[in-house]
Amino acid sequence: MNWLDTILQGVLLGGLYGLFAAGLSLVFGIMRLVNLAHGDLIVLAAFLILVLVTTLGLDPFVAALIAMPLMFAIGWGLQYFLLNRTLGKDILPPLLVTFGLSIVIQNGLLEGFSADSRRVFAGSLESASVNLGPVTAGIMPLMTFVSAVAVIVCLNQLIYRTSVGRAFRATSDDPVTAGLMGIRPQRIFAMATGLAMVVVTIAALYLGTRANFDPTSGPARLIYAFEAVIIGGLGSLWGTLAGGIILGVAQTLGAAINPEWQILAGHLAFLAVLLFKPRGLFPRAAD
Amino acid sequence: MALLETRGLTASYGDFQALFGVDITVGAGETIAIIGANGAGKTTLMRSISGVLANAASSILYRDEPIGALPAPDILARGIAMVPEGRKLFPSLSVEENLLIGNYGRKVDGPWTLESVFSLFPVLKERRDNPATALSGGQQQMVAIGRGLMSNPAVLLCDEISLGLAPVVVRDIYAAFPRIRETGASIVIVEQDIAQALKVADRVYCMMEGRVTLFGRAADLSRNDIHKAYFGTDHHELA
Amino acid sequence: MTMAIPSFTVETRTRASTLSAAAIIALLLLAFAAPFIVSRGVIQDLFFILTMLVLAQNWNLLAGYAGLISVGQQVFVGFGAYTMFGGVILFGIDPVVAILIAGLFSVALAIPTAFFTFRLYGPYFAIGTWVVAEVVRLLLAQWKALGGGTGTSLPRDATRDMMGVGAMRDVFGMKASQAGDALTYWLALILVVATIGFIYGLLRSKQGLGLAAVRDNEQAARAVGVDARRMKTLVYLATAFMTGIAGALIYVQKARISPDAAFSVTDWTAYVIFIVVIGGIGTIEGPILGVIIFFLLQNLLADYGSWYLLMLGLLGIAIMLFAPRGLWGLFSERTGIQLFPVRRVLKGGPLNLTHRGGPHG
Amino acid sequence: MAILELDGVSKKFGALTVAEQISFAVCEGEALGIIGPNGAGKSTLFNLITGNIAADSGTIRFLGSDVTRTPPMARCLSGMGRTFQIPQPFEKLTVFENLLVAGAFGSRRREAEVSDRCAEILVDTGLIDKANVLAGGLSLLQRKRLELARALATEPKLLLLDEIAGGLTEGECRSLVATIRAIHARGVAVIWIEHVLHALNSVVERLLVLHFGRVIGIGKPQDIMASRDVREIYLGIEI
Amino acid sequence: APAIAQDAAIKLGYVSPQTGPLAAFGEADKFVIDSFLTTTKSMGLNYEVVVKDSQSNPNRAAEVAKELIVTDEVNLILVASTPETTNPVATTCEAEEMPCISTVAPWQPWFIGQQGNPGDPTSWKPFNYAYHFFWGLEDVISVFTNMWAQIETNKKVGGLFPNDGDGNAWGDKVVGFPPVLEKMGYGLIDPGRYQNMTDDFSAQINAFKSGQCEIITGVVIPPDFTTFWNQAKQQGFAPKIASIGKALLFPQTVEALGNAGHNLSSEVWWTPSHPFKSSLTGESATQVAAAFTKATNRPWTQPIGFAHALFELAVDAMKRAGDPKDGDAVAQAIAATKLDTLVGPIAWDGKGLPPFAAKNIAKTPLVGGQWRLKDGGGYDLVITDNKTAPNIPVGGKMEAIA
Ligand SMILES: Nc1ncnc2c1ncn2[C@@H]1O[C@H](COP(=O)(O)OP(=O)(O)OP(=O)(O)O)[C@@H](O)[C@H]1O
Ligand SMILES: Nc1ncnc2c1ncn2[C@@H]1O[C@H](COP(=O)(O)OP(=O)(O)OP(=O)(O)O)[C@@H](O)[C@H]1O
Ligand SMILES: [Mg+2]
Ligand SMILES: [Mg+2]
Repeated sequence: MNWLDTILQGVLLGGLYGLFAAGLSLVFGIMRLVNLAHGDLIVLAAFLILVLVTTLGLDPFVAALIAMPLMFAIGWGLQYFLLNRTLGKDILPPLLVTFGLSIVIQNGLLEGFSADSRRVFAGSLESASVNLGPVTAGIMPLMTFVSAVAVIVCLNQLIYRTSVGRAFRATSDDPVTAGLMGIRPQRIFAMATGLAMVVVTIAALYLGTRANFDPTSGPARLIYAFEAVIIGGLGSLWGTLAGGIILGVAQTLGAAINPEWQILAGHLAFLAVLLFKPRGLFPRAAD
Repeated sequence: MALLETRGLTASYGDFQALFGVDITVGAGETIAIIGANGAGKTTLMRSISGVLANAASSILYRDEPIGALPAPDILARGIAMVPEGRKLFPSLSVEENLLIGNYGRKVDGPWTLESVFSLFPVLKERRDNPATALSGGQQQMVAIGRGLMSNPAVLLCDEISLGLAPVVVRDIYAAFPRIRETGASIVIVEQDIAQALKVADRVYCMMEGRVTLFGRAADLSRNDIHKAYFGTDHHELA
Repeated sequence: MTMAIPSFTVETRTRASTLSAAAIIALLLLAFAAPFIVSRGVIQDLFFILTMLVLAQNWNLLAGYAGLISVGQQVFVGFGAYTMFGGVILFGIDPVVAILIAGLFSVALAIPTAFFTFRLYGPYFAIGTWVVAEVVRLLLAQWKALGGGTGTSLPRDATRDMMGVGAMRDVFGMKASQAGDALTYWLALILVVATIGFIYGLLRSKQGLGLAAVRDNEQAARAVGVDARRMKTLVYLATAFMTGIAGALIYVQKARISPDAAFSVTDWTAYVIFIVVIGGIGTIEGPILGVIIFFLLQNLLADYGSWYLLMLGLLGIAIMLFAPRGLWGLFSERTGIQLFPVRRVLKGGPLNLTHRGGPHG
Repeated sequence: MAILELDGVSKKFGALTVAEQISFAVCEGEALGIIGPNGAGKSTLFNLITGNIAADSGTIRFLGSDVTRTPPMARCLSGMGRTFQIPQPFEKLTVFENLLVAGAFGSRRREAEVSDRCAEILVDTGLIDKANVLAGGLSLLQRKRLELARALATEPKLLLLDEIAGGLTEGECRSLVATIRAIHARGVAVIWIEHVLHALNSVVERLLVLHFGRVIGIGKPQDIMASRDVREIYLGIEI
Repeated sequence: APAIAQDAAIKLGYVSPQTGPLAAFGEADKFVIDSFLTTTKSMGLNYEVVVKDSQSNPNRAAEVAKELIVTDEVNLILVASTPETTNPVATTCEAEEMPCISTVAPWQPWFIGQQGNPGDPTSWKPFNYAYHFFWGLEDVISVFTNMWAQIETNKKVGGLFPNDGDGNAWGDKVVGFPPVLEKMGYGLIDPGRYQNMTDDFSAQINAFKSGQCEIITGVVIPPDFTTFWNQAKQQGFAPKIASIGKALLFPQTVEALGNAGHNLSSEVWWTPSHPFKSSLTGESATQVAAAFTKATNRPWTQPIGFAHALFELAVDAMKRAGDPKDGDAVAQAIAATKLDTLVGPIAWDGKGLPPFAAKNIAKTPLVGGQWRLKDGGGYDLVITDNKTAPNIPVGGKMEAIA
């Protein structure tokens, strides 16, 4: 058994989970919104990319670039007109509304696209790999990982270095007082969800080129995304990536022992982290 | 001429009516104190003016424009800033960031910049990178005032800035007010400490149970008048 | 301090509740006689309604009264069902007995689960319970004797020779499958009555008051002497017991199990949450109304495939946005009618105390 | 005999020391006042006594037994009743039910046995006409009264009051003082944190002054008020 | 002569996954049922079909089966496609004494999967009302090994078996691939059961690489196969042969692999070139497939033939049963079936089956095929081995994956 390879593959898988989770983490961190439709939104974005690729004959990466503003708009509208009404102390309304949304998206896509498995083709990139001494890594998984890191660097720059980022954090602390500073919380939240949807589009690009997807393949990975967010701690994006990597490595290590343990090992790693750090690895000081 | 004016302002929380027809006026460059016991409706008045609570459009006029129905960010954009009761600093932001966010919705040139706020409250400069919640209560209040000033408002509303602060700290904070006045801004101070209020204010409004029960120039009001308006009893009844 | 105070009285009953008590008893008698009156199809529909109602009441107790929003209640449905299958297939226990054992095993599972999940709050608790359910599902999927991931079926003879079926065949002259249906239906009915009785009794007791206090403000509750942790644990274990029993009962009737089906988060938790929210969270009446609406919707729209689910999703969203207290909440607010009042109203004394608090929760 | 003894109790929040080597004792039936500037650690001291916050070091004895590590619930059951500075009502229960919870659990009795007493407390604290109103609908003032009423319902031997007189009208303040005196007269020990000194001084037998988490004075109110330290730190040097 | 009363319609219940992840299996249902109803009408037969969707959900499948029996009071239930749908329905029918014909699931997961304790053969019992026709693992094993024999390899095989109904049966140490492969001299590397919807197959790939496998086999759901196949290429694992069940049944899923689908091989249960005719309409396989493509504008799929055959069997059994309302008579009629259908001759005579399954299973022929890229894009399924059913013509020889 090649331990080095197992761990490398686990880390790369963690990049994928981190990417799935980054948007969720952003939304969860700023609005305490548990978005059960996150997985379905990734699938929605994947279909959007697919449509752009097949109708306009675009390269998937170009298609994703075009899909980003569209998804931003969808996210913005969703938050502004729907999800903002559910925010509050109670976690049930967002839970229920996003679950409803998840069902609506899934079945809407089913009506529109049928249950067929789809794929976005990335050409020869798909099977390309680089040799890193004792191990080989696929180019696509590497790109996924690098994209996850890049996304998190960018989001962190935005949140901690810009005035919009300050507004995000302030609104997250106290929307009413943020209003007194001239911040429109409804729009800040909408913008945050819009941004999350841009990240979702990137995640969708890698989901769609990596494996088949169909309208119902969203929820399967939702739980990993949540686990990554929670392991990392509320509001910490690097923590989310770390959470993804912990899950990924736990899964590949578990699978190396016996594939029966693959997914179980990821969940057990999650439970173990929470047992010792109930607020995740890098919790925010306040709240 | 009145810069800011409320006309028959009413406000309710659900079924509970907190204000019953409040009229106040604030002139340019004037400092107004609003006093009254707990629950008199002072905070409600501030929240109505600053747009946190929605009201009838015409019940609040600013430069003759009806602004009663506008949301908070629009009010700030017009130049009315608020220092809320209980300070309400943002715990995720550092001291400096708390100040910087004060002009998020209104970036106009004026006397107040990060530097001039730091010169008003020098202790904040030393702690600029600390999380705002790591400061003492008095220092937090300074951040809250500084944050209100950052948008260079024409009217600054201050709700209970001495609440729960030790008298020494209160004195330090009030020491800053003359310099704020010098810049020409109007100030509305909500205060329970009557003596303090009378010291800084040009005019005083006294509120009880959602109504203005007394108003006039600070210098003209007798302590007994105020007492009666404030507590509903004569001063001499006090032991 | 010692001035004479006109005597006070405390009341919880309302006129509607007195009337409803009578109506409920009549309804129950009718329900018990149902297998002799209506067709098997109706009995099976009623069985579905009753078992979903048990799940809904339990989730409501957990979320609406104890503030514990779990998305992992399927763990007890699945575990209860698997315990029952294990008992019947591997140990030859009678299914009816195995159902009770399933409840006990669910409680046994709930103890370590509570130890873990009670360290978490709010959304963390919700996700934590979900992950625990997944872990149990994956572990049971490795249990080859019960079919692993494939699942397994209950032997035909087991349900056919179930306790009581023989007697019912002899006494009422029913066919075996009909007798089986009637038996599971009666068990479900008893379970519903026991569940609602237990919850209502709890809410009217001192413990129920403490529970409401914990839900509203845990810190303050502790400060007035309420053992918040014990209270929540009690509720959690009780719901595990009843949910486990319901799970076992459902699968006696289904006779086929697989990990994916028995631990389905959609079937056993998401739909249950829908039922509670549509009906009205934090009331006993809400889940009852919710389950009826859910059933009707499912029957009216089930043949429209994905449109049905789409509609259900939209309905859930609409209710949450426009009637967050659910349909019963809307109704109760308008009319003031409560069938299961728990509010302690102070009457008498120096003033005429007429103001009422409305429903709990 | 001492009902409550603190010996060398310390607590830090990160770098911030909020209680440093605090030692004092309260005798059975005594009334002790605590004063100190905002942020001095008064409420934290209450939280340490009631167990809402665990002490870093030191011991707390209540009624002769060491309670340093017992949870708040157990301390309440052994006879500590408290109010919160920021009222924490059970919002979806009625005022009467708020008291019932406290009465039934705090004094370990059945609901029926305590309901009369709860009603009496409501009469005493002036909340009787709100008995069947949801506590979430109360005003701040009423919430503070509810805090007091709820604490009383637990039948405490030691009552801890945190700033319950702020902002009362003179008349209300007098009736509050009378209520507390009556409780005290029945032999209940009281510790009262208050900024309203004249109210405090008309009840307590001793005053304790807290500053930056340290006890800087404890003794008869007149002596404390006269001490130079207290005047400088708490009231400002100008006096 | 049909002794069926013209006035009372015969009610058939039909359950299949029409929505959800397995919906590809149910795609042809509407077409098949529509043409069945037109045909029977024109023949003067009075049939009614109540269609239920299992939504790919076993809970739902059991529920709708009950509904069909109890509420719709159907006379016979037909069920198709994967153990997740067939097993709950068959179990329900058996318990309710409702005759049931089931198909499109290898018979082992169907039969053994419905036994209380699948691990204990002595406890297995035959059914009285549930009947199944399809091929079994022994068929797919011989089809696969026959295909493999056409190409020079080191006989090292990597197995991908998930922890689900099919995977557990295929990978079973007694009835599945392992014992047979061992007997035939193949070395099987089976890393263990994995969960469906796995995101990473590096453990398996590492195992196959270090075991120098040149052949890959298994029964995989489509998304998982894509993940596996991509990862294998990225990690430099290139087997000569990949014969995979389930994942490669439908042209859409192969197309989803892009060019990487070329020369992947799979079991083939039905194609338009199968030399069989419908006992109902007399149409050949080619004609039925063409009619489907014409009606729906979609390429033909394998379940068409089997869905059609289900209805052929139903009509045949009802004809012989006398009273369609008599469940026992219908069940007996099914057991006595001898019919040449669109998927080949069917009879529950125990041919080619172990004694325990003889009563309830009828086998249909199975061959093997490879997907070949067409010049203009898209794929053709070419039959490359017919040793198991020589009457089905081959279209070419096996080719190694480039
Ligand atoms: N949970 C906590 N975590 C961190 N710091 C805390 C916490 N609770 C209180 N503090 C800090 O400890 C200090 C003492 O607070 P405390 O509430 O005890 O003061 P206080 O004397 O009651 O003041 P006030 O008169 O305003 O009520 C303050 O600086 C406060 O910010
Ligand atoms: N969010 C609210 N919901 C319901 N009632 C409220 C709310 N906020 C304030 N009130 C009530 O409105 C009335 C006026 O309150 P307000 O806060 O304006 O008084 P205030 O004069 O600022 O008092 P304080 O000195 O305590 O700050 C009070 O009776 C109060 O209880
Ligand atoms: Mg106020
Ligand atoms: Mg305090």
